[in-house]
Amino acid sequence: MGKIDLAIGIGGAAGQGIATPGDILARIFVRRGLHLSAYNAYQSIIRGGHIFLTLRTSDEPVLSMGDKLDVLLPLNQDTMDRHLRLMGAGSLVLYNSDKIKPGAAAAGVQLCPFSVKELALNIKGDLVQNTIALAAVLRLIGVEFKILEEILTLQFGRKGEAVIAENVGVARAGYDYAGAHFKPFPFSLPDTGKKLGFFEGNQALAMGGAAAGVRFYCAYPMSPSSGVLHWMARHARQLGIMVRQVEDEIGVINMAIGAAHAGCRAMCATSGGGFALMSEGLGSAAMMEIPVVCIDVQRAGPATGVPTKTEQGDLWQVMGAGQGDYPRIIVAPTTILDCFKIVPQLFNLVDKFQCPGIIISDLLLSEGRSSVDPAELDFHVPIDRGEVIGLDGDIAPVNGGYQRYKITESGVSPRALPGTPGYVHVVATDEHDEDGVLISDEFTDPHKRQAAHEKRMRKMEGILALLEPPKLFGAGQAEVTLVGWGSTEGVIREAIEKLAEEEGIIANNLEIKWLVPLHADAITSILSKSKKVIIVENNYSGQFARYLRSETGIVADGHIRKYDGEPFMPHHIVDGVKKILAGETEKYVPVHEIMV
Amino acid sequence: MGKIDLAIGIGGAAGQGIATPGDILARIFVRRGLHLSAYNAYQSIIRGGHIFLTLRTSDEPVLSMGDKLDVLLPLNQDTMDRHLRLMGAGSLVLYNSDKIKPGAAAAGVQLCPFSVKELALNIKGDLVQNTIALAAVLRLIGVEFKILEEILTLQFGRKGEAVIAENVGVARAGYDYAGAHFKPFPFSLPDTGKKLGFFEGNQALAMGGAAAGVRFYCAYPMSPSSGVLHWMARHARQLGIMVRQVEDEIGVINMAIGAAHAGCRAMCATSGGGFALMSEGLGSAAMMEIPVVCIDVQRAGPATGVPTKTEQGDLWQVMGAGQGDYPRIIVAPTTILDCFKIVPQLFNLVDKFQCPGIIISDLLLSEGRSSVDPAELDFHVPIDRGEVIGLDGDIAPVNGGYQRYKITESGVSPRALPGTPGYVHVVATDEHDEDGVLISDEFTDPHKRQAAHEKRMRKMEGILALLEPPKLFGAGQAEVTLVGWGSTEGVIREAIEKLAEEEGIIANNLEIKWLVPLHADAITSILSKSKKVIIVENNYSGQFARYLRSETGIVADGHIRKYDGEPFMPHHIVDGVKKILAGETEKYVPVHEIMV
Amino acid sequence: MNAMVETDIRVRGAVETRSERPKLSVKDFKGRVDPDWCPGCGDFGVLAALKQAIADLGLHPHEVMTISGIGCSSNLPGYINAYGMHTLHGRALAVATGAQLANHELKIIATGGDGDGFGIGGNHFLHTMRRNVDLTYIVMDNQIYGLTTGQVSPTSIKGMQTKSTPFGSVENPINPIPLAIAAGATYVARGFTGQQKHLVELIKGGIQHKGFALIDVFSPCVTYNHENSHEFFKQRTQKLEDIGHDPTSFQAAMEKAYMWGDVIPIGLFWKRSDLPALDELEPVLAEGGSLAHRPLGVSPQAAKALISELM
Amino acid sequence: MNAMVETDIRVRGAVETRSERPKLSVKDFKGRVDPDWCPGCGDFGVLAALKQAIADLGLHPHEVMTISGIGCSSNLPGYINAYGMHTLHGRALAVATGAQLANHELKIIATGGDGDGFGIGGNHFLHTMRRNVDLTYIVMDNQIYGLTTGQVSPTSIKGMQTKSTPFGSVENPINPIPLAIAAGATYVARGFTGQQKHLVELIKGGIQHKGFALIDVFSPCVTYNHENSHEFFKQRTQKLEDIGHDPTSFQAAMEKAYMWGDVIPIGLFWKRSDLPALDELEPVLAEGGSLAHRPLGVSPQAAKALISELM
Ligand SMILES: Cc1ncc(C[n+]2csc(CCOP(=O)(O)OP(=O)(O)O)c2C)c(N)n1
Ligand SMILES: Cc1ncc(C[n+]2csc(CCOP(=O)(O)OP(=O)(O)O)c2C)c(N)n1
Ligand code: SF4
Ligand code: SF4
Ligand SMILES: [Mg+2]
Ligand SMILES: [Mg+2]
Repeated sequence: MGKIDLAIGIGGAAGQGIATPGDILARIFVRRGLHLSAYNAYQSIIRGGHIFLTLRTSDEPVLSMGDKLDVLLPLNQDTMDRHLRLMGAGSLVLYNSDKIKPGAAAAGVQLCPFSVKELALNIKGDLVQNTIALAAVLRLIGVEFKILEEILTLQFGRKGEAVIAENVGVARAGYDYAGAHFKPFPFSLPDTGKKLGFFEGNQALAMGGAAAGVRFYCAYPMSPSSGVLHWMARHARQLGIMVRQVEDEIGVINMAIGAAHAGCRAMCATSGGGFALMSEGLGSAAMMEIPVVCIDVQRAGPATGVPTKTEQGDLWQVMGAGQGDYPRIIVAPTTILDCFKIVPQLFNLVDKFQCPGIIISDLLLSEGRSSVDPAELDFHVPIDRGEVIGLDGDIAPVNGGYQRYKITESGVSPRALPGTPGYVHVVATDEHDEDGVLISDEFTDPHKRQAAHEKRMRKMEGILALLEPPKLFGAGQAEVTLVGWGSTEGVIREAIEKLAEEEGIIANNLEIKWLVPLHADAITSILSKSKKVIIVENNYSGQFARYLRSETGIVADGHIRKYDGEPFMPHHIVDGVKKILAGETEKYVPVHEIMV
Repeated sequence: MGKIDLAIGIGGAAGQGIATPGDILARIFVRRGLHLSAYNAYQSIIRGGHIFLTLRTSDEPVLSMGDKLDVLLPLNQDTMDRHLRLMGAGSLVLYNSDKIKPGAAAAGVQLCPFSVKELALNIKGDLVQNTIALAAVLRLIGVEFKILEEILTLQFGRKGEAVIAENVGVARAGYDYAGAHFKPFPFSLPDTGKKLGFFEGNQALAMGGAAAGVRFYCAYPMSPSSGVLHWMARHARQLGIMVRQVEDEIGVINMAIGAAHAGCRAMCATSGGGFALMSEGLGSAAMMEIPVVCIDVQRAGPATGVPTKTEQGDLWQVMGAGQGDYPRIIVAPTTILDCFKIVPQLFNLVDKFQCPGIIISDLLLSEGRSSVDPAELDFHVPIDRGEVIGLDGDIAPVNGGYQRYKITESGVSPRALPGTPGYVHVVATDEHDEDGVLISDEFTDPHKRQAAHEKRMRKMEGILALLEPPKLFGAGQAEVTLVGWGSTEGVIREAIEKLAEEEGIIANNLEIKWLVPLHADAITSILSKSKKVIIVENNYSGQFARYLRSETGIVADGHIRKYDGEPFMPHHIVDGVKKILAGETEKYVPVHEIMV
Repeated sequence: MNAMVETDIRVRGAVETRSERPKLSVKDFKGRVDPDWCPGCGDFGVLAALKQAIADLGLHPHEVMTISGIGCSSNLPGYINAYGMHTLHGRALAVATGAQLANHELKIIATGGDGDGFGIGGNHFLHTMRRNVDLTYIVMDNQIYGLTTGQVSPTSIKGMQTKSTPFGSVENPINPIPLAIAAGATYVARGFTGQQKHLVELIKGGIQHKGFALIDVFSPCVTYNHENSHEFFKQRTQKLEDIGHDPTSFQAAMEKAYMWGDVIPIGLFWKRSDLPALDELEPVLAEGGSLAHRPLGVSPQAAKALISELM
Repeated sequence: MNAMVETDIRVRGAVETRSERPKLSVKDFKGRVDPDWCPGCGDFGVLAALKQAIADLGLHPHEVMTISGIGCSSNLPGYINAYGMHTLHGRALAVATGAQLANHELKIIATGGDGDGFGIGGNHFLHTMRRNVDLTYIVMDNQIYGLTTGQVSPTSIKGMQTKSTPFGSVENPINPIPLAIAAGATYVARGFTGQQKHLVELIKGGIQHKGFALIDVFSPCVTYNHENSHEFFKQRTQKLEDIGHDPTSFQAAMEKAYMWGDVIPIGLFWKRSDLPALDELEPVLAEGGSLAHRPLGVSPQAAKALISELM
């Protein structure tokens, strides 16, 4: 991490207004060019419970939510009780002493009580405590008051001068009180001069879809995937995207398939249970050879499970989705920025190979937030729609001779969009001949069936050839290689830094993004050179470890797994690596210390 | 095979009445105590196309449909054209020369034309050719005419004396004509004195359900699983089983879960596409800890695929069904009799461990027919409902203290049936505490979540301990071990006989029945002693081979795969083993010679 | 009225006589935890009315099972002292049908939201109604997807602005009342959480009705639906009794069902008693006693008959 | 009549004028293979009527797409020279909605069976109707599951003996006509394959109707349904025109829809033209031109705006 590494935790009940100070802080950080990672731990209720937002900022990219908090803003007693015990020396806790009492704090923790009654005597409502706390934090990290003033002015703009003045006044009181009574951090939050933005993974996926030219997006709401729907709905008109909320997920995938066949790039998103309902449809897209992209944002399962908690538990579901063998592409983005970049890449692939593509994300990635350099957000991506007849005006009609499913070496047959004169044909989920005529009816024909099945499956070779093989990150020579997939990249890489700095253990990382088809040879060749292999994943049964073994035969030396709904923190991995290298266990399951 | 090994093929168009002579022959065989295996190759239409029924009988158990036909009864020209070229020396072909012309036959094939016009001048309708052909066959395999006479008398009983006399007369004419003009087989079909029956796999599964005490059966029709529904519907009243056809497969699994929770043993069946729709429900049964049994009768996929053709292509779908990790049992019966026996065993397991159980069958097994010794059909099976409160009258009410999901070492918590006073509780698909209260709401709790998840998953160890490990079949010392799963047992074992007899190659067989949880150690210890391992399976991608590798690391030396919709014939495996042992290939995909 | 219910409820073993049964009160039906609904959520009113109805009918906790899907409203089974199943989103009616047929001696009450029941659950809704399964189905209809933080629902009015329709929905909503009548439900009512006593009576009527009873309840979501608020319905709902209505008249029922504007009728729109419930028609249940408690296995004679079919 | 359709069909690029367009005949719509239906199957009649209707309307093969699920009837797209999708069992309407919105210049005709549409497909049926998607939906209603060799269907009459109900069905059937009206369909008709000309007109009317058109067709299964045969309907069906009917009257439509006995009405039960179809309401389509043919990608200005939201 960089010179600055500041983590702020804000906790309270749902409805206490945690989002607003969180957003303001995030905005202030990225506008100074600081990097950001934010993760919100919440529950499946609208009011009450315990919400805990962690915001971490640094002058270097922030890889995870980290291991420690520098500032705790407990908005209720419950948050104080849960988190104070985890605060360490040098940290501070800001709280409304009218309502909240601290317990015993560790040595070196600065307790910073303020009284809302005193600082904002005449102001009603609970939200004022948030404004004061926010102002106080800014004071203690050396952010000038005028920045907050500007933000409040903007925020309360519509409510008139009096409200603005009142809020600015309260903020000023909090800011000054903190300056007078508490010890600030030994740094002032720098301004790099550069400006970053920030977004959550779902937003990144949706924006990636827009960049890819998605013209049809449909979904049935399901946490933690609904953010994609919400973004799409908000931008539908502006971008000319048809956005539909459908009756159920079966309708979703089939509607997307219909739109895709008609010629739109079509996308949809859901979470595990909805994905289960889509699985039949995905196979049908492969059989009809229609390109479509589906996102599964994993949450803790099985069944309804823990809807607001993260997990990487759907890998086998996604790999096994639907009956029979069929070509498909499965990709797990490894960062929030990757969520954006992967979508156009995947669309080019599914268009080229006329098969379904699945993006497997998770709550951590999809609802987590990260800073982003606007220069990285390239909307001018290459678009390759594959072999499509009917997208431009000049098509020689073939008048009946057209074979939609022509058997080719690549397995790909040029497709024609409905509406194109001269290319009339029928696509079918029944097994069919090159001309689309069913071979499941009347005279089934094992030879034709075999040829059709092989034609489709041949696509997998062509796809693999276009996928970037995974690369080893970090030291070439290391004591241990940490293997992960998807969202664990950041936390693993931070753990690697910690292992080196704190334990003197040199580790490197192989993060797998393209899951199906898998670059088995490249992985084998990399891992065969590793001294030890430890697989890190956010599920119970080691779904990736088993898959890796099935495709490569590689048996890891150790496993670090977590399935309590919360994401890994760097020290969970550090602890696991130490224990496994010391031979104490082959499987390490950390206990999440923070009760969120 | 035994001294007698006779295979008869009857082919024609749908609607030509192939079933009746097939049934009569089958009945005659098993009533003489001869064994039988029958497989019908058909299409997804009601009239027309090409149907080909193979009936094979022997004085020893019949393991597959075999490699050769001794008798061909083509009921139309198409059948003659497709199959004559495959008939070998010593075989005979019986056909109506009024309508059907033979092509070139191999040396030693006896062509036996008969003229329906001559033998049955005054009788209308096409079915008379079937009666004549049937009578002629019986004559040539040395079955006394009176047996056919009895059957026809019974069959036409309701239509009156005249019809009976007419049909018996025609049959007599065909019987005598064959005696006078054709060379009979050098044996007379023996009568062992014992009586066998015959049934198809779906019937066996249904009867197994009845034996297990299934009280609730529901389904949505889907080939090739509908036979279970039809048997259940026919016997519903007689056996006191509630049988329901539901609006869709999602309704099916959820209705079965409701019935199971209320206290019935509940079962349902479907094929791949329907199973896809059930996958979310299966996970919910595991989460609520409700025992339920679901049968997936595989057909050729993906998507609608080839609805009347066989495949083993759903293994990964079944293993990955539903989001997240959850306990489940997956079993693939290896014979039709096994279909019967497995069901009560599985019900005892799912009742004991309160989780879903999945039977993975396929069209070959489920619509194939086999002789059965009635002594094997034991309906008096042990029934173990596990720990259930509320099945008998004497329960001490606990008045609110009851914990449905009590954390135990085995992972099993005693369940109470709704209606039982004093044990009121709520089951939930959301993650929940021991008392059933949600922990996904209000205050999620990673420690409780972890404990609940581990409790459920612990069941897998208890289940494995109760499953019989797979055993090696055949020679202890062999050149090659053929590994299969489910329905391939018979054909692999017949191929082993052939390999020994014809090629002098000693092979043995490890057939896997219990798939999840898998006896990985037992399998590893067996296969580590094998000189060569070849995996035989009826799908494209080697779904089992990949699974076996994921659980044991075993990499087979060769693969024999087939995915053209038709089942393996013994010589396909023989050829594959030869080629693989000779080092010509690692993967052998036979071409199905018979165009059915 | 209670007498009727008493005889309906057969406690396994002996049928308890009325005098032996202690009559319970609403507080006996308090669940293990308090609801976590937002303060002011209409669902509190449905829960209260349901508990009241069950207590009024003299039912005991173990004789009742509530079955829900997923949604804010579907959390209800956790808040009432009765057997309960909190199943998958949209699947309550399918599960409930299985449970009802497996043990038709239980009183089964399906509960859930408009999204759960009319959105993803629409197909089960349709078919459960035509089968006339003996269930009481209470829909907490807030015309929004609450638990997923406010998206359009099949009953959201046209123009409604939600997270998934920020510029207003362009789809026509479902009207559950005529739909239920056309699909074959035999007891079709609409309640409002602002009319507690009336709602209690509708629910009691539904539980007592032998066959499928739909009670669609305006149960306002205070957090995500600001169009169709408590106030909105308070100003517009009028009882069918007051308007004047014959629930046995199809035509009258349809006419009233389409009223939506200054007057929105609540009450019992439609009831027919001439169609038997599915369990009454199912011959397997004619022998008496719930399936769930019949002994397992096949008698030796039956086994013999089954085997002889194969010979 | 044709003129109207001609203007509706925009061929991409230039709009061909009417005079340039050769008028096609039924034989131009012959598919690649002949149907494999059982001889005598009602579905032949539907196929013939559909081809006739399309030819009559002056449509060309590439301007039409038929979309079906799975079933005997759902094989139809294979037998007509037009674009076609033979999708999953029950999913035709969902796929058709996607295709229609993606390219609203196509004439999309969904076809299938009673099991496909009212059984497993029931939820899409319901919601496609309420959305008033501009589709023509022809159900070949044989009151049986044909392709799976004869099980009960949601429209099978009570008492019907099938492979899954060998002692007779105990469930009440769905009546698609009132159900469709209550669910919000804007063109609701019933045809009979024994009345070809009449059927052709109903289908033409459906195709010309802007919005969701249901045409439920008695299309007897000669193999598995011996109750509801061609003869059965021949004796009972009467045209609404002959009986006298106003399809704009809700009450009249409902009344006629429930007639079932010696007289079974066929014809147009219900039509309303005041509700716009979904594509007409969808602002994204207002710009004109089908979505499928709009250029991909985001303009630099739009990209800038999107990014600035993050800053
Ligand atoms: C298969 C599936 N899809 C989506 C969801 C997400 N989900 C949970 S509740 C809900 C809708 C809730 O709306 P409603 O049923 O009206 O209940 P309310 O919260 O308004 O009471 C949705 C879409 C889910 N749990 N499962
Ligand atoms: C998910 C799924 N379930 C079941 C089936 C099996 N299936 C195919 S067609 C059909 C029903 C056919 O009935 P209908 O739609 O009325 O068409 P018909 O054959 O009568 O024309 C069924 C159940 C399937 N293909 N997919
Ligand atoms: S979000 Fe709406 S429906 Fe859900 S609890 Fe709050 S008020 Fe009730
Ligand atoms: S089975 Fe029935 S519906 Fe199917 S083709 Fe034959 S007659 Fe037509
Ligand atoms: Mg709702
Ligand atoms: Mg049908």
